[in-house]
Amino acid sequence: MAIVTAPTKACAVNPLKMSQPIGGAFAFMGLRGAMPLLHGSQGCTSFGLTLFVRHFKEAVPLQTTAMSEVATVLGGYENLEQAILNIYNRTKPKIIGICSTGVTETNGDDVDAYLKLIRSKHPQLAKLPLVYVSTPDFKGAFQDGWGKAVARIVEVLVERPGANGLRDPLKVNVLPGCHLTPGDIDELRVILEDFGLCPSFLPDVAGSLDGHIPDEFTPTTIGGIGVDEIAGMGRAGWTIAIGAQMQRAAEVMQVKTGVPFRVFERLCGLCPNDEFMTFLSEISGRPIPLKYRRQRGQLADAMLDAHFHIGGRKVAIGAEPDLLFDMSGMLHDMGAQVTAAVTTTQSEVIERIKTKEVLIGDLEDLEGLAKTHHCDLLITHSHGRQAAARLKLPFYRTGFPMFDRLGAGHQLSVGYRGTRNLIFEIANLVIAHREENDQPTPDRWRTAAGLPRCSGYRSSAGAAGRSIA
Amino acid sequence: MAIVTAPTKACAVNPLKMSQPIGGAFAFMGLRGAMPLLHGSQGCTSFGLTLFVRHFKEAVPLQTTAMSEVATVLGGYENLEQAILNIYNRTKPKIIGICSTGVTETNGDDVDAYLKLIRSKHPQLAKLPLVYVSTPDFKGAFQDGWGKAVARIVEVLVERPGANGLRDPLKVNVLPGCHLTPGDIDELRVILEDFGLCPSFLPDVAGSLDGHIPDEFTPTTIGGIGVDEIAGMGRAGWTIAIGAQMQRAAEVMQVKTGVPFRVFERLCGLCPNDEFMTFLSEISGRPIPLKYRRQRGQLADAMLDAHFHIGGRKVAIGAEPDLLFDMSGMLHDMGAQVTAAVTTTQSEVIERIKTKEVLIGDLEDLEGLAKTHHCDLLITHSHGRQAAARLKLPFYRTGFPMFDRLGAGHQLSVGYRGTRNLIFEIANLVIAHREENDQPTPDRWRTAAGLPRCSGYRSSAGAAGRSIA
Amino acid sequence: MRSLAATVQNIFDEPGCAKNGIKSEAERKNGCTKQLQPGSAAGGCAFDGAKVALQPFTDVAHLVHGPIACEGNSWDNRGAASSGSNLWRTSFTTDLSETDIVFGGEKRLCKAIKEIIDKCDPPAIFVYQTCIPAMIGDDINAVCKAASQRFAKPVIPINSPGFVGSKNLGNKLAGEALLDYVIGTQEPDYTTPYDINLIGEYNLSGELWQVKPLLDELGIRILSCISGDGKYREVASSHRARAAMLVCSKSMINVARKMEQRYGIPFFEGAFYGIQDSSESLRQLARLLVERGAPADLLGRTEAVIAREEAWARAAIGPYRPRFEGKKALLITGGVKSWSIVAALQEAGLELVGTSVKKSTRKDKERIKELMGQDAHVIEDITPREMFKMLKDAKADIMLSGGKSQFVALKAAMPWLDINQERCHAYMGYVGMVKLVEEIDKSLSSPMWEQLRRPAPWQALAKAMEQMQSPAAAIACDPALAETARRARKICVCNTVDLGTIEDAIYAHGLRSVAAVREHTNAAGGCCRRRIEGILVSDPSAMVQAAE
Amino acid sequence: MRSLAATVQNIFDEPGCAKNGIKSEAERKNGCTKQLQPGSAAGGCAFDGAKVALQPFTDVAHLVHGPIACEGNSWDNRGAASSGSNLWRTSFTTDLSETDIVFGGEKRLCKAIKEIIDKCDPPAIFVYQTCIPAMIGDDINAVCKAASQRFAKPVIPINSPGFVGSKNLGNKLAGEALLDYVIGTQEPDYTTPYDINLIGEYNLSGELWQVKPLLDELGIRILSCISGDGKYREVASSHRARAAMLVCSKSMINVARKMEQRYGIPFFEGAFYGIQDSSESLRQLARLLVERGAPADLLGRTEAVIAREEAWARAAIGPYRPRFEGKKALLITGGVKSWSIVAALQEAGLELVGTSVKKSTRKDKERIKELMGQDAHVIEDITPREMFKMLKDAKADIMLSGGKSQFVALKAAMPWLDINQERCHAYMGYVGMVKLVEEIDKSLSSPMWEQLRRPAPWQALAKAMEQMQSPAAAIACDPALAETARRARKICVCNTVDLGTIEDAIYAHGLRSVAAVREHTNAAGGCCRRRIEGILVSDPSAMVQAAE
Repeated sequence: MAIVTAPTKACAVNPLKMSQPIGGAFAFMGLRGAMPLLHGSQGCTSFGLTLFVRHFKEAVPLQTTAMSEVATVLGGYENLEQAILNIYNRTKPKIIGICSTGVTETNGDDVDAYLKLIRSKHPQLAKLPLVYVSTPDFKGAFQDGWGKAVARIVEVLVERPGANGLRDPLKVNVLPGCHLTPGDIDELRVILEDFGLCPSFLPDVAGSLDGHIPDEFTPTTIGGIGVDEIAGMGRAGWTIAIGAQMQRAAEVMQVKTGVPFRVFERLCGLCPNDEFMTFLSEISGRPIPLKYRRQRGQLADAMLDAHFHIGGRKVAIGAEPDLLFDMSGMLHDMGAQVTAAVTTTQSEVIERIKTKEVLIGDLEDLEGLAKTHHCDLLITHSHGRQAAARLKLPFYRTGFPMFDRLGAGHQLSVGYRGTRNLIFEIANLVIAHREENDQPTPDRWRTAAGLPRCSGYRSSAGAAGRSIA
Repeated sequence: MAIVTAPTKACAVNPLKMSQPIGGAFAFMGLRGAMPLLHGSQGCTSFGLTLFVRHFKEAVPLQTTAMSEVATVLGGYENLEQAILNIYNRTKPKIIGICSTGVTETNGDDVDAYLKLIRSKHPQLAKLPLVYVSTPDFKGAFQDGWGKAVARIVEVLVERPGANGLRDPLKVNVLPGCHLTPGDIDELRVILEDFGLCPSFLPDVAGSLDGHIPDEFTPTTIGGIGVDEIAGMGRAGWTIAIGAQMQRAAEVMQVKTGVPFRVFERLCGLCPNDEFMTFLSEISGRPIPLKYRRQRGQLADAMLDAHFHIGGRKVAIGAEPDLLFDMSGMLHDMGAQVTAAVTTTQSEVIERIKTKEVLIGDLEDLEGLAKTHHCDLLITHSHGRQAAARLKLPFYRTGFPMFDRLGAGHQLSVGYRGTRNLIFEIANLVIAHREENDQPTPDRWRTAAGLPRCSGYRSSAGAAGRSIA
Repeated sequence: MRSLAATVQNIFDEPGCAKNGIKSEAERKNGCTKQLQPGSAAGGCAFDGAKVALQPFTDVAHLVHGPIACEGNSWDNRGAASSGSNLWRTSFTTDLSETDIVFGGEKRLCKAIKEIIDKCDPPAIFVYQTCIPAMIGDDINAVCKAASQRFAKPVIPINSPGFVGSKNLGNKLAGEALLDYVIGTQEPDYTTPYDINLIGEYNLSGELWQVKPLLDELGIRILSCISGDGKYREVASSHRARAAMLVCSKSMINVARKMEQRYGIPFFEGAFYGIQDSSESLRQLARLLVERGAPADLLGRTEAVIAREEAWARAAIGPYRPRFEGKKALLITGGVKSWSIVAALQEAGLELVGTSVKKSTRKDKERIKELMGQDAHVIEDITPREMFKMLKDAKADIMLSGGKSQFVALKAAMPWLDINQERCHAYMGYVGMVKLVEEIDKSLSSPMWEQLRRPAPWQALAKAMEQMQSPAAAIACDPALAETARRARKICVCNTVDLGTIEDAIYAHGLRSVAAVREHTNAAGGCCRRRIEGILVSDPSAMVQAAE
Repeated sequence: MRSLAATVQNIFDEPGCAKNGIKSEAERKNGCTKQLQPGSAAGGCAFDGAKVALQPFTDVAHLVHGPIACEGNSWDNRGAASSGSNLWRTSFTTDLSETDIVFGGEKRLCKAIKEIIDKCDPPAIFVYQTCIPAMIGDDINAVCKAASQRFAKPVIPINSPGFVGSKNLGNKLAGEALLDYVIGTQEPDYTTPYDINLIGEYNLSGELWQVKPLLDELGIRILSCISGDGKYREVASSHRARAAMLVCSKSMINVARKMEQRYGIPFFEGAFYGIQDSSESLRQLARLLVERGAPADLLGRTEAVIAREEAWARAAIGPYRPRFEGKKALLITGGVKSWSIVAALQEAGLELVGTSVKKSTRKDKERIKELMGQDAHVIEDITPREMFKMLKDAKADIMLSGGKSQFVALKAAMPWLDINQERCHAYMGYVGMVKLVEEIDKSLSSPMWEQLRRPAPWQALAKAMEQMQSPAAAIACDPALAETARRARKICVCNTVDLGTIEDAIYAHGLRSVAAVREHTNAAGGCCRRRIEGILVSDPSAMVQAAE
């Protein structure tokens, strides 16, 4: 069981964390015809927007109530009203998702009350869903914002089934955590469909942010799950939540509609996918398709090929709790040691991470730990590139943001196939790094085996092992 | 139109080419319960075996007639007979595929006659298919051996349909070139099935060499296309040949069974896949599934994102003709210039490669051309690693063998999705290389812009461009 | 020390600003920042602007006092280059928590400053104020003052919380902080008659280094670049320069003007984009320096360098002229670039179908008219939707703009080049302009565009095909049902003839051609022509005959 | 010059070979290579053996005279390491074409040699003969002789075409070529009383460098290593060594024995695998050198180094003993390793459940019995199938072998370590043995194995599930058919009750438990228990009640 350590520094250096409001806004990006709106100063939106654009390499819809200093003093009602009307008139959205920020939370804006007032003043908005979620910057992190937003969407948009509203056992709700990429969601969609199930993904960023070429210019999201489909989610046979962050949304769904749920905390690795397949087979009443039987064999084979390279590695990982839990679990399963683990926010999965200590911290902490513990593989988002360069470690990018490589949206980690590819990628990274940096030379051995003069060269088996490795 | 240049050197340095017999043997590895047998000295088999094992990281069945010096003088009949009986008794194969080698070809062994004699002497072999293909080492290359073997398999094993033997328009034969990986074949299988078609892959190395964990130890191939399925290929509605190397096998199929065929010379890139999808839609009578419409958009988007990095690159590629044609075509389509192209053997596609000159040569030639033409990306099989290191170029591995990285069998290049991933991979390789080697510094600019002393620094726009790039 | 409001007002009053010059006093008081429109605003905040302007100082620790959003969502996103320290790339933030909001964040800020000094000991720390601490009343001026004294190290407050205004205002507030706390606080080791300042140049992608060799060659020393590849000591002693060039007039005009006022450093507005532009800037620099006492031969030497560089650049661009013939470019940028790049593109033979003037001064606009003629297509403002349509309709062959409109152009399958901050190529000076032309050529000549513009296969396929229905795949692969399903397949959709019917006709009548099949069945032989051909050649006896 | 046949015969007669010692003269004449079995043979040919033995000479150009198969299919596949030249990694082959076969390949060979000299000018070229040129009568001895003279450079024929025999024979033929053409042809710059040769050591993964520091410390100089990290000049002057160690007795015993005969260099067979082994080899080297005149203090110094190294290694291995308790290892290798590694593994606390003796001498086998007891599980030969079964049945916890059996072990989901040529870790000397133990521990303790051995989910799922039939996915997703299909779904397969029936029962009777549903319908509630639960909780009113 891992010990969870909180930060003691006053100054975060090279943050790992991203803010809650943009996590919330991200969730709305998985809805069709949506316009996410940050209630705050325009910088809050501008930074978030740039981050999403650099990650997905897509135009991303995100608006702001553009709170000025004066507006902040007076309260944000007018700005919110104006923003909603403006968006309604200009972009004809199917839904507006509103996230608060530090500014408006500090100010104490009562957005729920504002919305009531706005609706009463503007009857033309009667049919426009307005979903508000409270996401102050000074609390939680990206995945918290996402989780909260999805729970709110369920609360507001899913319809309570009628008195004897029957459910369709083949219809399945999937609530993916924000650590799943569009590629992951597409992979899951195919898997569920191969079991004859009809999945509804909430949110469905695969539909909106998978990279595609629209015929027309549209200022809102294109693709994603529609408001109607969300409304009907109460008729599903099951809800599958992926990542502990989605547990609450799944519970809200169950309380509201009675749809039972199951949380899959991991979908990367052999056993997690065995459980997933078993579950799908049970709820669909179908045998596991041949395709996945072959993929399972391929994954097992990949693990065997890769364990020579990944096994025994000392890994440093920095990621949000659910991603950290999943990645570190998979690497542990492969025989690697997760020696440095840093995350962004509290979560009940953290203490179950297979490592000694998990720090809620920043990339400076990760870099320091990786150095102290002689890690030989670094895994985090793109901001880790500076640390990787300084430490001269092979660097695997995962999580959000990934702005310095292409294809972030298509990176796969779920399913047998996704795990297989991930394992190959990490192993090949390690192999390439070894080739470039660890070729045996007469001198390396000399240092390793040590000449008598060089005292302390063999203080422990571990140390000798390291220098030879 | 590319000029094709033949080698003038007496000494091949760092060969690109692999031999014909193992290309032939490889084809047999895509048949279920097969034992490929090289008729030659045991070294011929041992080298080939090691090559396959290192590439696929799998146990690979491959046997030898173990011709000794004495046997060579006497003729190979006895060794062949003994080998077949031995294999028959020990491994119970469903088929033995025999490829000649330089030794037995130089010797003039009449294997067809030998096989008749062996069959007549050993009635127990009556039902065991024995397919022989002539593949001397001193002619052609790997892909020639594969192509010939598949043509022979069709000739020998496919049954001529009965007088009014009707065909099933949904049944489609696919004859993949040896440049397709098991991953490619699985991808094609899913695509065809999504059109409601029932594909038979000959050979099907995806079934045998995709990496899987058998429950029992089996000395022959496990998986692959069965002899029965091959026999029934004459009932298909269409034959799809992939790569010009498969044209002959497709023709043999048509002459023997009347199944019409279409050759797809490329399956990597946007337009080649548009054509492929159109064809599948036409022969299946089904619209193109939504999945592929989304994948096409994703590919187009990937091309847009990646063209900043791949466009304008001067690329050096060494590969067998069909792979070279496909890869260079895709890169040309992305705006790259294929500035150095080396291949292994003659093929009618070579002169249609979008480059000035194609050399039938070796990796020394490729290295030299890459240097002279200031190429900034090197693409060839794993043996190119030394050249890449010397030239300090980003190096993309493709083709056979790929022994220094994992997952060779799962590398994808076909289909919209395969092309998309390939493009991301190459672009990311280029980006990573630039980050590590081409960061701007005050001195780099100084050299580029040049001080008056440094004469000739701007001999041409091209040269100035290069040093800045 | 002035209040933030006073500073902002002061900036709005900027007499050096060309736009301001033509306003009434009342208008000036109103400020020049466009009122933000909730729900349709874009662009960064004042904090963003301040950070952008100062972060290129490479050896300074930049500490953001605020919740995680301000720094966590935005760090490491700019491509300025450094020839020395990389400290500027390290991100520092107080990451305020709810407790800090309740009890005030000054203590945490104090501690953060100490931590940074203990770890990095930088020559200075810039502390950026953000909205929330400003709202709760954290006095960063006081904290910085106390810290400066306690640690005997410059700790500079950058008082530019996001909600006070736009990015542009933030640039200027950053300049005010430099003027108030930094410039003139140190002395250079030595001075020369050739010392200059560059103001508002950020060395993005290291582009400054495309020009610096020419200055080096002329003996002109950059005493301080504010702020690209800048060092704290350099800016602190920048008041000893003999002349200055204001590279980006929008961002730091207040710095240039006030340095002229306070220290008598003459400046001019210039740019190094384009050939003429670069030459003009070199010329002006030389002139100003000579006026301030530098030996007069500098003028002649400068002209010689200009002549050489222009000749080289024109020769390098020459070969592209025929390649660019008839090609139309759309330029969406602003300020100086709106005309300086126009000139360069025209020199290379491109036709300009439009240029935006959203951020341009009146003088800029005049230059444009001079270059493009009176009926120049001058774009005041353009929505993404209009831009998309313009490109889709192929009104232009290539668009040059900033990253913000990147995906609008790309999604229209149109060549596009980044000419703003985020680009990875450097386009400054003569070398840079040649590079720009090369990049345009590379993009225009890519065979990719034509492919991307082709219709998707489903658009190309006959409509009939689209509407066809097919039996479930599962049935098709089930051998038990296969034969029935096989014969039941509709071969010709238009007239719904099934395979069985056609096969029967072929065998009954010994048909050999599509036309014959058409006669004997109900098949139209249009969309299904290929499939009927397939059935015909699939008759093995016929095939064998044909082969003989 | 002897004929190839004579050379082969001569090798079969090798008196230094332990196996040969116990054979009758007739048996010896027959040769010691096992007759190859067509259709069940494995392993390389004589050419392969010759190349393996000589290629680690790093500064030599290795030219293969033959068709593409011999070199094209095999180059760059060995991990020998070089401290200097990388020429050995460059592949040269005449790539014979059909024309060459018809007209003879000697001319091409000649030209190839010239090309290599022009390009690389190596200190020597080794020319390898292969089957086809041997068949068509290319006389490489003559070509090499002529080339040597013409280019004044050693061009050495390695006459070992594949079909003359096994890889092992090829090793020895390579040795003969060294003896005939290389050794003794040059003189060293200087000699010392501490000069030794290592024969049959290939420096795979650079493992020699795990031992060399100890020799350096003792002042022992490797005059020539044949052939790991070797240089042509070193082997050419290796006849001046004072003593030699034959590292791999199987491959080059002829070289050691003939060098003793011709130049009086005493040798011993030894190995650096395992602690005892390494110590014994160091001791022997010292002893031989002192016998040949080196100062006697070498013996004492050697013992001191041995004592220090052994103590360190034992201490390093110690912590693994408890971790290895009860763990069983299966060792499939041969020769010296079959017992030297046994000793090391036992030292680390592993139980040996078997070791192969396929390539071991009688002496080797005796050592094994000494170590493992009289009833040691000694494996003469083992088929892959048996090996797989042995591992599947968990008779061993880990297998150590060469790469050839890698996939047999891995596919049985059993830990496996490569201890032959292809491995990427170096296991020589004391340091190497500790590394080996570490690697074994890493492999044994990996949580991966347990996961891989778990049954696949479909094996775990009830059989009933497997046999269920389900409607086509297409129908399931079609809204028009959905409700019918939905209600028609079989919820309980065993008794074929559909969803509609169950739902009706629930609503009609207000059922709340699986048991109740079982009573009112035909559902068994076994395999379908979870699904019935799903239907029950899906009643929203019930759920809301429960939540209140």
